[in-house]
Amino acid sequence: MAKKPPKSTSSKSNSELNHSFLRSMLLQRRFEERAAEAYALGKIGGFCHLYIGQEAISTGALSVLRPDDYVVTAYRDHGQALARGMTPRSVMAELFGRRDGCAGGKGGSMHLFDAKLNFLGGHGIVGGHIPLATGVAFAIKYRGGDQVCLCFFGEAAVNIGAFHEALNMAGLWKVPAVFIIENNRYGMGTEVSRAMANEDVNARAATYNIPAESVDAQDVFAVRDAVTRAVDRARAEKTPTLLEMRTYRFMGHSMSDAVSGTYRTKAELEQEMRRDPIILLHNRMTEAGEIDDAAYAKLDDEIKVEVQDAWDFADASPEPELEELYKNVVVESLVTSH
Amino acid sequence: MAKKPPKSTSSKSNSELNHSFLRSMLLQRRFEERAAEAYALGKIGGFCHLYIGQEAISTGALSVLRPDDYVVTAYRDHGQALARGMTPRSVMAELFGRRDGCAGGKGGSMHLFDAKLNFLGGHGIVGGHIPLATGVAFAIKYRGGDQVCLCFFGEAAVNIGAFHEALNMAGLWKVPAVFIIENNRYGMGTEVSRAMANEDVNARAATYNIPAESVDAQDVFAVRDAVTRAVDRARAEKTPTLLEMRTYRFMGHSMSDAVSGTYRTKAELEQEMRRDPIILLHNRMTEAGEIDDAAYAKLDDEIKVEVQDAWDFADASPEPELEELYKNVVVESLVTSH
Amino acid sequence: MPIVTYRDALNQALREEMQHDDRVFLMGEEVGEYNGAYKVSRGLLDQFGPMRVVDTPIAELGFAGIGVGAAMVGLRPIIEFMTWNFALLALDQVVNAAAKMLYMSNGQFPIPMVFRGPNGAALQLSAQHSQAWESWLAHIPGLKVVTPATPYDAKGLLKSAIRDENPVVFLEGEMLYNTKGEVPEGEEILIPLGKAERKRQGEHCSVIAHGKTVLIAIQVADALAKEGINLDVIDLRTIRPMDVEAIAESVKKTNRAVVVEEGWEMCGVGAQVVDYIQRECFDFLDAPVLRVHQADVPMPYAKNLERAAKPDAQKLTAAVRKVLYLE
Amino acid sequence: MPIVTYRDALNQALREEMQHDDRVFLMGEEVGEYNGAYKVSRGLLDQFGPMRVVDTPIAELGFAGIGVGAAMVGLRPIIEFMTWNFALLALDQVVNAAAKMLYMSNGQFPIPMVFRGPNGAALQLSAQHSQAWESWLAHIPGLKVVTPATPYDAKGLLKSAIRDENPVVFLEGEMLYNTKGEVPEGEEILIPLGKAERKRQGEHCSVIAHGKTVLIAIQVADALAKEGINLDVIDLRTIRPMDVEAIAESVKKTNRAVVVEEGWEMCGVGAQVVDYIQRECFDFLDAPVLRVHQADVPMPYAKNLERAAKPDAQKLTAAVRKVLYLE
Ligand SMILES: Cc1ncc(C[n+]2csc(CCOP(=O)(O)OP(=O)(O)O)c2C)c(N)n1
Ligand SMILES: Cc1ncc(C[n+]2csc(CCOP(=O)(O)OP(=O)(O)O)c2C)c(N)n1
Ligand SMILES: [Mg+2]
Ligand SMILES: [Mg+2]
Repeated sequence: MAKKPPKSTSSKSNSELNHSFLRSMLLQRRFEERAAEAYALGKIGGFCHLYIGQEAISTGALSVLRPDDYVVTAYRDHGQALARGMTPRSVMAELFGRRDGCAGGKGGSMHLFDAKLNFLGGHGIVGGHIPLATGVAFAIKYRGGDQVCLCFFGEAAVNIGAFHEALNMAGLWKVPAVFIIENNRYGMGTEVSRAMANEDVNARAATYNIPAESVDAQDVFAVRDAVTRAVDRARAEKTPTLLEMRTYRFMGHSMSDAVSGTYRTKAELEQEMRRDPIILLHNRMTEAGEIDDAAYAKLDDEIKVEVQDAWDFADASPEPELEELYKNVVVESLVTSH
Repeated sequence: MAKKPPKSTSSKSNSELNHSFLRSMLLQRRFEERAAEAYALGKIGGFCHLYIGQEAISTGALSVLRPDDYVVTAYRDHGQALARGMTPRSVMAELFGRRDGCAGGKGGSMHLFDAKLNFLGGHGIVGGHIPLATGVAFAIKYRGGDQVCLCFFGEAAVNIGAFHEALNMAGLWKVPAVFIIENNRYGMGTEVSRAMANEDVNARAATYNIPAESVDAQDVFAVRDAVTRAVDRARAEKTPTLLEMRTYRFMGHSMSDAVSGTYRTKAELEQEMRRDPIILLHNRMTEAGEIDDAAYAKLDDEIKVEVQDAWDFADASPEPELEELYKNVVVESLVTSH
Repeated sequence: MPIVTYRDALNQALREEMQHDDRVFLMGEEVGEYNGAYKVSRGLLDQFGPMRVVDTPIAELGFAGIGVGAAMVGLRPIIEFMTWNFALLALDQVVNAAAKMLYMSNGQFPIPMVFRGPNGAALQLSAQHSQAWESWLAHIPGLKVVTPATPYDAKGLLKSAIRDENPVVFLEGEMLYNTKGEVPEGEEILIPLGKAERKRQGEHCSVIAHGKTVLIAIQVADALAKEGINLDVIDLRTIRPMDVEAIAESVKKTNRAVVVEEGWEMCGVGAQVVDYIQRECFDFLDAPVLRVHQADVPMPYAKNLERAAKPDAQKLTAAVRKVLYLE
Repeated sequence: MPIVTYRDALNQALREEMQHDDRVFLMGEEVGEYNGAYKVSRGLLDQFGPMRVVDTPIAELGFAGIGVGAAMVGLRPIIEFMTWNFALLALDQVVNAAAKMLYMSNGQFPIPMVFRGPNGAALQLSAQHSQAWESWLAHIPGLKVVTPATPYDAKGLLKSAIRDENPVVFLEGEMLYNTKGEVPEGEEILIPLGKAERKRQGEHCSVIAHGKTVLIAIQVADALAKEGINLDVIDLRTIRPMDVEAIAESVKKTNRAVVVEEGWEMCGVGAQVVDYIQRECFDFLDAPVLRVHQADVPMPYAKNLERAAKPDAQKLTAAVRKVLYLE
């Protein structure tokens, strides 16, 4: 790829923020490690796409948002859900397909929703939710609000028509959406260069008259900074932005995909795992004297307890009642006259 | 728009070529003038999109092709059909919905086909035929041939997903397709700037790693030259090209659309009509002493006779037989073993 | 009551609902400056401005999804497809986003929106521009599917569709836009979705129709009435949910039925109606239920072939005679 | 005969036909280097190289259209949809290009190609990944629609589909890929499209099934046989054209029928089968035809809800008992 991503230049990297970022990323990591275990035990079914390795994106990006902003994402959505503040309990119970899940067990891993947090899903058709984000941003502008809509998707989604149509209209109408490409270099087993005529995903931004940036997304502060710039612009000028987050997925595409060996080498994986966003932040904090081994271990233990609690909660939560099958197919309200 | 289109620099502008171009363009013009008349008389029905004003594109572009090359186009297809060598008779009979039409009356104005001339239609869904062109070019490469596939569409089609997906794959796989945007500045009643975030349609080419050019398409030689470069490249290097042909449509979008007054002014139309491609060529030939008034009048009369003949032929051609209704829904051949 | 066209009845419904609720907006190709490809939205841009009457690029998938997104956060979009032929490109958003969002989110995200535009064949528009999609759309749980036949129904059903909390597919007809009928102006008409209406009363045979074919059914009923054959014409008005009771009540009375539709035969709306009838009225039927529909071919361009392909009064009459064992 | 999986039977068909005819190529997401998302194309890239086993970007509409274009100029493409859920995005090309080209061009451009991939629900893939599209596709003239239930049929029908001169929609099942059965290797099996097959012989009730539900029907037939209830299980194999004679012959013998399918009820394949039956066998029917199908809801994720939503042996048995007036 052409340009080197810009370095993080944040002035906000104070200890407090560091700690909250570390906590957020570790929670996602531990949560998904246990989810993988639950999947192996058959407690979670269907498709389950882990976010491990990409946590700096959810954490950095969502740290910028206000509660009244909006988030919409793809099927690889556990990280964003947790980073947005959904409880490990409600997410794990959803993965378990239980009544107390954030969608009552109806959505599952790919379709996490939380209306109270303006978390608009969790969508399974590649690129299909990108127009939704333009629509949300359109609605913000329609109402004269100053919120933004953050939209996450993989780099392979930029090859599908929905991306193109949604970005053209976002650029044309100038709506406050921030489109975040999580470029983990693979769409399932297909490396970027085998799917894109021009691997510079940001080249597409010019087509839509949208400002763009490439970010070293293993650095949570680089993510935060870039998203801050984009969100500020969206609030102030109603200008959309396209951000390429350069990252890597440490696990297989989904639980049924081998971690390495088929379409990528073990060596490449190991190389990339050295840039684990959690380790990078942890190192930085250690160097700055903000955390020591004991404190890290304590944090990690706390998080593990929290995740175990989520597991127990999910496991204890009953299956949905059978009459739920026919509920919420349509809203059963009557048409009223004015 | 950013760059000025390059000037025609053809060395091939000899008198013979001039005459054949003038003939081709005049034939399209007179043909469609009569088609409009036939439409008013109810002899032609449905949608009928006239090409008047854009004839330099079909004429210049198709003059470059070999008989074994391929052409695929949109619903505004009379011009390309005639320029490719389909007879006015077979086209007019198709518009009349008659048995001797190029599609037996089944296709109509938007769906002209001629397998013998590798004329692959005539398609009605905006952008829908662009993937077909990539597919045809893929097939050429698959077979190791050196043909090319020319694909025509309007500038508004670049906003739809099919364009994007088809061009990405064309650029990715390097197939011999030449994509010709006929930028007549309006998609129905919508001016380019109201539909495209970035009006520079060629900006999109970078996204797909495809060479691009903008052409003053009222100059038939500029068209021919640009298409020659693109076709040569496609044959030699299997590289696709995107060409923006800057043109203008002198009639309404279709027969039911007013020529001016709603979305464009009469003044603009009149201004553009001064750059009528036929007049431009005629003037050039007059200046070069290649044609005088008598010769022009003679040519025009000949063409009018030819078009009248097409009309008479179409009018005399019977309606399709009723049992045609159920024919060619599927190929009724049996599966054979090897 | 004033006599207005179906087109203007729709225009009234749009205008009234946009006045009534400023969350309602209209988006689609040529809906604004051009006043609509078929002029259904005439004057709305002038009245409501470009934020509420939004011209789009040619990007059906994209702007359908934009509508869904706007609906998720509380607006009430009306997405116009220039024709439903082009909506084929947008069905992923209609089916996977609009129809399923409420269910997938367990009730958290209702999608109160309308997808509307002309459906079915007009005149000589040939294969790619002559499709009737109601059976496809009726297949999908989460959607409501509405097919008004008259100006009155067009207005009353569109107003209800706009106020409905669910994604409603609203299928108009290019050939219906110029038809005229009584439509009240001041009075509030809200026709409940899911209720059929008897358009002619008769005891000899039920004819179940919707949209454009209701006009054919009425025409045939009026003609046959002169011969003493009285048809019970049931206009479904809403295809999903379908008013099975109204169908059953009629067929239990007449003991015979013909279903007529614009779409193709296989897995068409008529097949579903037949299924309901044979289940609900098995012991009442004196003859197999017959169907009238488009010939099982892509729509041809030529005038005579197109005529032969479409359902019409002659074909419906023949089917009625057949179920009455009159030939 | 060797026992092979449905997956490998498909693989054999692809391999043999690619060997047989070098105009045949396979294109789709992950078909090459990854050997197929469901490994149906395992080994084909190695054997035939990247020009004939083509990995695509995620662009269903685009590569479906590329297939149609290649077919127009004489190649015989096989387009794999990773699943038919994603094919929703490509239906414009399937319907408006592939299905109509022959007709619009008056026979000048046949489209000999296959669109294939898994269709219908697997396990807990929830609403957007669990759809059965056969009724939609069967609606469209110009297409053939094939739904093999067994490894033998999978091989024989896919080979015929690849050799057919028309666009064939070939619907597999993720839940079927691992099922096993006898499949001849050297021998040429070409099962004609459009012919149903009786999978169990019985005189008490016809069960009309296709694809995955054939296995349910066989299971129920074998269980009920022990009670002395003998089902005539008709596997449609091809949905379009549908073998109406085979259905009618069976129902005229048994006088009762149940139709079972994976898809939703409204305008489903079952509705069409019912329509045919009541027209062809009106005087033979001793009970209304019943249907078993997916619950009329988007597919839920939770295991118990999903189970409740799907057609299964219990539901089919109940329907059979009901048409036999056994409860
Ligand atoms: C339209 C569509 N086609 C195919 C798929 C199957 N699929 C699911 S994820 C995926 C890869 C997407 O890769 P990318 O966008 O890079 O996101 P990542 O999985 O790397 O996060 C594919 C092909 C799908 N869900 N939707
Ligand atoms: C997918 C789709 N949407 C809408 C239409 C209706 N329509 C036909 S032509 C047209 C305008 C196309 O403009 P452009 O691509 O610039 O071509 P031009 O007509 O100017 O030659 C529209 C909106 C269509 N045929 N297909
Ligand atoms: Mg990726
Ligand atoms: Mg144009």
